[in-house]
Amino acid sequence: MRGHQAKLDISNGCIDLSHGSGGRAMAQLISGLFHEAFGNEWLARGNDQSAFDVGGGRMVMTTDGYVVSPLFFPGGNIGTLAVHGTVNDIAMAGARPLYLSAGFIIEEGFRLSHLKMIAECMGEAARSAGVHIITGDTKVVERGKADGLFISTAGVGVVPVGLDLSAENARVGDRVLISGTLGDHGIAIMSKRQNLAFETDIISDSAALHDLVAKMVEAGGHGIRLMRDPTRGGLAATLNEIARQSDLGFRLQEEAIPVKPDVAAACELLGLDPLHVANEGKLVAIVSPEVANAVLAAMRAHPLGCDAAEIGEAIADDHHFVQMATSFGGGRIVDWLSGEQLPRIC
Amino acid sequence: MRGHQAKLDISNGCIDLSHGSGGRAMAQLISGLFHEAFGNEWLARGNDQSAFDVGGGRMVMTTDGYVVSPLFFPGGNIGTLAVHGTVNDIAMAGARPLYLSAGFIIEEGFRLSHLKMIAECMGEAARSAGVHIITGDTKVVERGKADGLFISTAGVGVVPVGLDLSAENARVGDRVLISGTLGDHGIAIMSKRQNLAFETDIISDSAALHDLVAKMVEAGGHGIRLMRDPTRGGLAATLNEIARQSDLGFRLQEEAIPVKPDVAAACELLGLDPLHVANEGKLVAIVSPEVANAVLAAMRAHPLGCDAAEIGEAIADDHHFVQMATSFGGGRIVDWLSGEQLPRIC
Amino acid sequence: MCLAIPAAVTKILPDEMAVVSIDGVGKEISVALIEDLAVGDYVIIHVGYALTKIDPEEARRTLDLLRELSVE
Amino acid sequence: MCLAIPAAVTKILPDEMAVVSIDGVGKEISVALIEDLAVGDYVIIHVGYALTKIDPEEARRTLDLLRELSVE
Amino acid sequence: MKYVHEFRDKEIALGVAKAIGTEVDLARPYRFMEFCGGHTHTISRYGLEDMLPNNVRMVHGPGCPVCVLPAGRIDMAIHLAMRPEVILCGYGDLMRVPGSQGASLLKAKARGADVRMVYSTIDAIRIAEENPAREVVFFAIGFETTTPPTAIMIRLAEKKKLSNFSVFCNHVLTPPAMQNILKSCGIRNIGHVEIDGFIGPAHVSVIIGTTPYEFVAEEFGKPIVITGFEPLDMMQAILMLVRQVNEHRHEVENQYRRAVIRDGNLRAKEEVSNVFELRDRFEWRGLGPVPYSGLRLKPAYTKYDAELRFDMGELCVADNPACKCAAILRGIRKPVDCELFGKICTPVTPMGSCMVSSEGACAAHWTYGRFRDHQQRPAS
Amino acid sequence: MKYVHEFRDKEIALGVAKAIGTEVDLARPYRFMEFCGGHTHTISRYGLEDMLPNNVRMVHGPGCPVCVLPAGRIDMAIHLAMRPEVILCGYGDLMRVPGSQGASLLKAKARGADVRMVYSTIDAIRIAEENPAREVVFFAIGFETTTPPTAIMIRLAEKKKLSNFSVFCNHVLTPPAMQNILKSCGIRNIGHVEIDGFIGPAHVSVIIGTTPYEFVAEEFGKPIVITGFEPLDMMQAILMLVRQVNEHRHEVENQYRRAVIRDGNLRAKEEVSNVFELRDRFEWRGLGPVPYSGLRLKPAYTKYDAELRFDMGELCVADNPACKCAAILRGIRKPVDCELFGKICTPVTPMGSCMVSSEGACAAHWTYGRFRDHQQRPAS
Ligand code: SF4
Ligand code: SF4
Ligand SMILES: [Mg+2]
Ligand SMILES: [Mg+2]
Ligand SMILES: [Mg+2]
Ligand SMILES: [Mg+2]
Ligand SMILES: [Mg+2]
Ligand SMILES: [Mg+2]
Ligand SMILES: [Mg+2]
Ligand SMILES: [Mg+2]
Ligand SMILES: [Mg+2]
Ligand SMILES: [Mg+2]
Repeated sequence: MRGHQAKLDISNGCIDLSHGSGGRAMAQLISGLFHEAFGNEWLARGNDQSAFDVGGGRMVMTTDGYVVSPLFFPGGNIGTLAVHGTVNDIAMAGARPLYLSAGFIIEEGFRLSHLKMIAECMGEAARSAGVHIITGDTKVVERGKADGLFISTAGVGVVPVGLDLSAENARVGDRVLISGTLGDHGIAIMSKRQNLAFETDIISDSAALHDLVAKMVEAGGHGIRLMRDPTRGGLAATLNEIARQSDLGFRLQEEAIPVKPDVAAACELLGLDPLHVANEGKLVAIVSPEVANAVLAAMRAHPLGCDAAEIGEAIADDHHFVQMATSFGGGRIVDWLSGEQLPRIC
Repeated sequence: MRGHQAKLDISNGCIDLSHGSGGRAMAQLISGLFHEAFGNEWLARGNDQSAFDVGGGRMVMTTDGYVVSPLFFPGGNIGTLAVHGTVNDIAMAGARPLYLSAGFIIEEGFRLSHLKMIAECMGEAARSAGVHIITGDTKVVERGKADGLFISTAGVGVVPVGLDLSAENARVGDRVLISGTLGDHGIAIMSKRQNLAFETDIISDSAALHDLVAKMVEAGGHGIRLMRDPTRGGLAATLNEIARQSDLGFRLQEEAIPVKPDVAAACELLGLDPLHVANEGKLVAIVSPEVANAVLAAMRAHPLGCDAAEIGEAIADDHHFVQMATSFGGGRIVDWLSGEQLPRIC
Repeated sequence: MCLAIPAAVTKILPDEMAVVSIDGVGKEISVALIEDLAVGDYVIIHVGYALTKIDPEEARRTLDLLRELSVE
Repeated sequence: MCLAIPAAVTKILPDEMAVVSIDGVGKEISVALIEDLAVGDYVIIHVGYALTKIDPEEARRTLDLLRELSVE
Repeated sequence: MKYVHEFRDKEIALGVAKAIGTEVDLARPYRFMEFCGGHTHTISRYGLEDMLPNNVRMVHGPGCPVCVLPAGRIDMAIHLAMRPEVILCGYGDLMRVPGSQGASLLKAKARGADVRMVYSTIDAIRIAEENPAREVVFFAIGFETTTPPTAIMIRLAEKKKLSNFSVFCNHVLTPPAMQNILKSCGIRNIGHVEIDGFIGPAHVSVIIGTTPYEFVAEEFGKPIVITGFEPLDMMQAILMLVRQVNEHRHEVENQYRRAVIRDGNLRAKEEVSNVFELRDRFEWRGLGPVPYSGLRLKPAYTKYDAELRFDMGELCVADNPACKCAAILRGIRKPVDCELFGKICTPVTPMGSCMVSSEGACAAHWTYGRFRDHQQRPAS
Repeated sequence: MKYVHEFRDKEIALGVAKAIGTEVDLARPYRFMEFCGGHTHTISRYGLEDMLPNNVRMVHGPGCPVCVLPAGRIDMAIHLAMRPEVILCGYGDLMRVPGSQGASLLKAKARGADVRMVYSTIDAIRIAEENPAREVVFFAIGFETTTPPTAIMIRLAEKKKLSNFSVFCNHVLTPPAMQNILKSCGIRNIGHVEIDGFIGPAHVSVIIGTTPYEFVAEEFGKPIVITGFEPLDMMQAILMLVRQVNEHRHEVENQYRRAVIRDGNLRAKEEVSNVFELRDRFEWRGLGPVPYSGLRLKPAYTKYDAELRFDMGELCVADNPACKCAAILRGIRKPVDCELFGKICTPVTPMGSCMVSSEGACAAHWTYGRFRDHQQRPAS
């Protein structure tokens, strides 16, 4: 802004309404904070959109809003989550993530130092995932009309030729693979909520899964029917959705489902089922029985899949139930979460 | 959801936290309200992302967050705005908009009937703009942590071969064209704010400009240097940005700038400058002098450009000033809005 | 100082209020500071209050004078 | 009813509070309902309160009995 | 988790299941009611039904403090929470419990009521301290297990001289409800279903001990085994009940010896009796009014009684007439016998008490067990 | 817009400009101070400087009620707004006025203060009615034009028996400030700049009439023309001043006859005198303390006086020593003479009073006129 503006006071400054009003303060915030954090040739051109070349073929697009509270949590923050989550939704199509957009809705009073930290983490997460944040938007709302910061990211990626992963593709007999332990993210978040606060070393599993996916596609090819990241609603919601969309059921083996002991303990404490708790760096893959072992081996060879496991299979079921043989020896179903996830007394 | 769930009570129901928890209530909201409103083959597949085929070449991506208050205003609502705004940011690259994503951040207590109305308007706006909302996201936050509803849309489009519109492309001598009257959107919004409330027939100009843009590109080809929609911060912000990015200045003729009499009157009442007020269905084009008349004629032949005007030209200016010859006979500059746009007493 | 603009009175309301119009933009204002107001009068409004009525005769005279000055 | 789980006492705090551990998950609870508590004791916790100490001897006996029943 | 995982051991479980299978008399039915929702939950969560002989049938009792809260009390809480000065604090379980006409605290919150979920009564005290200009009310629910923490909280509020704090008391007692079920259905016959024995409460008994159940054995001639909540506890208890039935005994036995002693927790009982006294009657969802089954604050503590402080009155709302809860929690009907089950009544939109908490008979069957209803039918 | 567009006519303007050009004596300078920020704004907004002969120079006076509010009063308002029970209402202009150390109401709002922008005093009354549990304070600023609406508001508050409403009064008077400027700089000489005549206030004069300015003509021997805010009004007034100077007259003339009469608005003056009384002195940003230049509530209305009600005390903050405002608004310096201008002092981050509102001399030059500073230099 060519010196016609006091510098952003990152250490003590706060967002106020002028940072969202289309004036000089907003331009300064965007160029002085976001462009610096995300720095790339597309943003530098300063257009309301960014252009890129594509080779043709099949692309995917996705979006997610991030409203996590607290904004900073063990293992990440809203910014890393906003990159990983959207990269993962692209990767779940077997696609290579290319470009992200990022929209910020900021409550007035938000500390610039926090915003900078979050933006820098996003930039770093994007760089390590090999994606570029090429376009964005900033809105500021009055105090009491947001919760500090919301981020929306959208992303596009390119699908390898011939691959078509989709929720209706599961077939009876397919195997259910999970890339690692369940519930780490949700429990890490809950441990920092004031009304629940408990002490734990659990950290969020937030991670970009595109490289793991690439290795799985390499190993399993067309034997991979679909992949999905079990985020909100956990594994239970993901499998119930797929069951409905593919018109079948699942039978899981509880013993095979990896859950860290401290996550299990925190779930007991709060009366929650780890199958309902959110993950941000895990995927479920439904694969044909023929490639199950090869895909599982590829997963276990990857740092983000070392705890991968085969946990069940698709069965014919007109009612789309996700059944589970309990580790105790009985049977049950794994249902959707009913309503919100609330700690229970009974 | 196969009858295992009470129907959404659209007329009396409210969003509560369970609608955002990844459980059955959320799935029902998405399939029963959003898919219905946006209805297309991509959403119907129910994946976390959507795939589409592209022919290769140059694409653009953009995003915007919509936090408008009030949510319903004369001439539109937050939903139509979220489609038009993002379509326009794509169109400003000269691109044909193809696909949108839509993310909703909803405050608990939001009326389902309002959500449905907004979603239906979005679907309708998308259909008339020839774009598809192919992927989305829904988050619900606690009361007091949002302002009813925020929408984020992202979009992708494809750029005609050889076209490269960008903010640094303006050259000295280029003409400044505006597609119509200024300030309609911002004044329509302000007229409905409780603390300002005034009576007026002014309606928002919210509209999708991609077709107008296509006609302009047809008429002006490579003579079109760049286009931009003067939204937040108005024409003043847009031209100041372009001046900085293209390293030149502008000289405008106040008399040539179209402003509706009632918009001008409302601006006088509130102590605002129409050049700072937001538009949602207007564009500024910087074009070479050779094509200016042809492009202007193409604009005027289009329903969304009937009030189009040439309002000035790019001049050499190391200070990047946007100067204006006032209709009174003097000269002034047109500066960025300083801080937020507030009605003044003096 | 003191941003104020002329507006035409379109309706007299109870409680010393009135509706004015500025080129079709309607606004409810207080007329507590004005006496003998009638629909059709022009007033100068400031922060939602009418400060005075505009004297149309004087306005015409000023304009006439301006035109005179300008052709001199 | 009454979700409650066993936890090991790791620290006694003032004001009838204590820290317990459940497989490494630490939680501050009230021990206002318990007498003679020592670090290392297991308690049953419910809504942030210890309800009772677990008798390790009885627990062992129950398990022994279960194993016995199961091999019969 | 010590004292947890040992009691979930599959090998031992299969062994005990085998023992039960060996010892049951195939010529007769064994119908055991677990009073506690915690036991209902364990049965469903671990799939115990799959491990029991066909002639051993578990009947789910009314033992969930959330489920038995009548709609009128929820309505009262919602009215209270809607007052602008009130912050209503309560356990997460309460959020979705239905009042009349589909109302719930979750929906009231969405419509503007300041409702806060707390994990512990200590959090409610903190909220009162942090909001001196507001009225903080704790929505107290629960059986004997959950009452002592409320008593401690009131003692704390007094110590801290909180003047903006009160309690909407809905604590209820287990033995009167058991007695009501047994009495209302004749001595040896509950409607059409005969109950052959009871699985007695686990954590309630931690507080009150085993003596309060002696009337079941003595007056009603039923065997009762106080039982822990882990699945092996239940398997063992079922075997113990099978043996009592086979041997024509009707005693109070204690399977949960690691946590329950005959007299319970004397200190907890004292804390409770210092603060609370019996109500003449209290309404239970599904059971109707049960004499001497609820608690209220003693006269010395009436300043903390939200019902008096806010002149809340009493709201009575009839249960949904189509709901079969009353029969289900007496063991006369099963969830699938209710025509609302799974159609308009699910855990998201519960119509009756049995669907309210995950411990209710209908909710447990819906959430964990309903696949069994379809196991006979072929997939289409 | 009737009474607006006619007074913005370019053709007439060019004619009047020509007349001024014809009538000025090229051998002497004409230095006219417009006291009012409204006039400063008109000059900049319409580019009048481009239309005047080079020897006619407009000197911008202190006449912006927002600009002259000292930093200490803003700090007082911020402290008040930070009290949790207070809702501070004020005109939008106030939001960015700097207190000490870069503080402003906009930033206080961002940090949690409940600050509401209102368009009219009537909105403040509404907010007080809607928030009976809060303390609503109206941050009153303005010259004689803006004071009557505050007086009416207080009358209304009394009528409505509002007990949660008060006013932080910062109303100031125009004539004492003009007198202060003239006196502090000697009779015919303000610092190094001689002022040859005054453009008198438009809307202030609507209320107070023309008589209060007679001292300028009489005591100080200066011509003064009461002038409307439209650009043609100003062109005409400048011509009238040129003529007075040429004819060695020093009279109070009234160009703005369509709205200003000799005695002003009697009713408005009565409303004001019913409610307000003079302060002994009041501090002006840029001018320092000016005797009898501010208003406070009369004893009968002290219950509405926020300064007493909240025991606000008095905060005094020194102006930025590098700021040249004091000299600028006496006409001694121009904005570009200040080394902070456009570097660290801009309308977004104003350092001194002249940059605060768009009517301040520095702000007007920054916002509308600064391109002229570079017109000589070639573009690089
Ligand atoms: S399914 Fe619902 S309505 Fe039917 S008995 Fe159970 S709780 Fe009552
Ligand atoms: S530029 Fe700023 S600091 Fe300098 S005189 Fe003007 S207001 Fe004061
Ligand atoms: Mg997504
Ligand atoms: Mg996602
Ligand atoms: Mg944008
Ligand atoms: Mg996903
Ligand atoms: Mg089928
Ligand atoms: Mg955009
Ligand atoms: Mg946009
Ligand atoms: Mg999503
Ligand atoms: Mg744009
Ligand atoms: Mg240059």
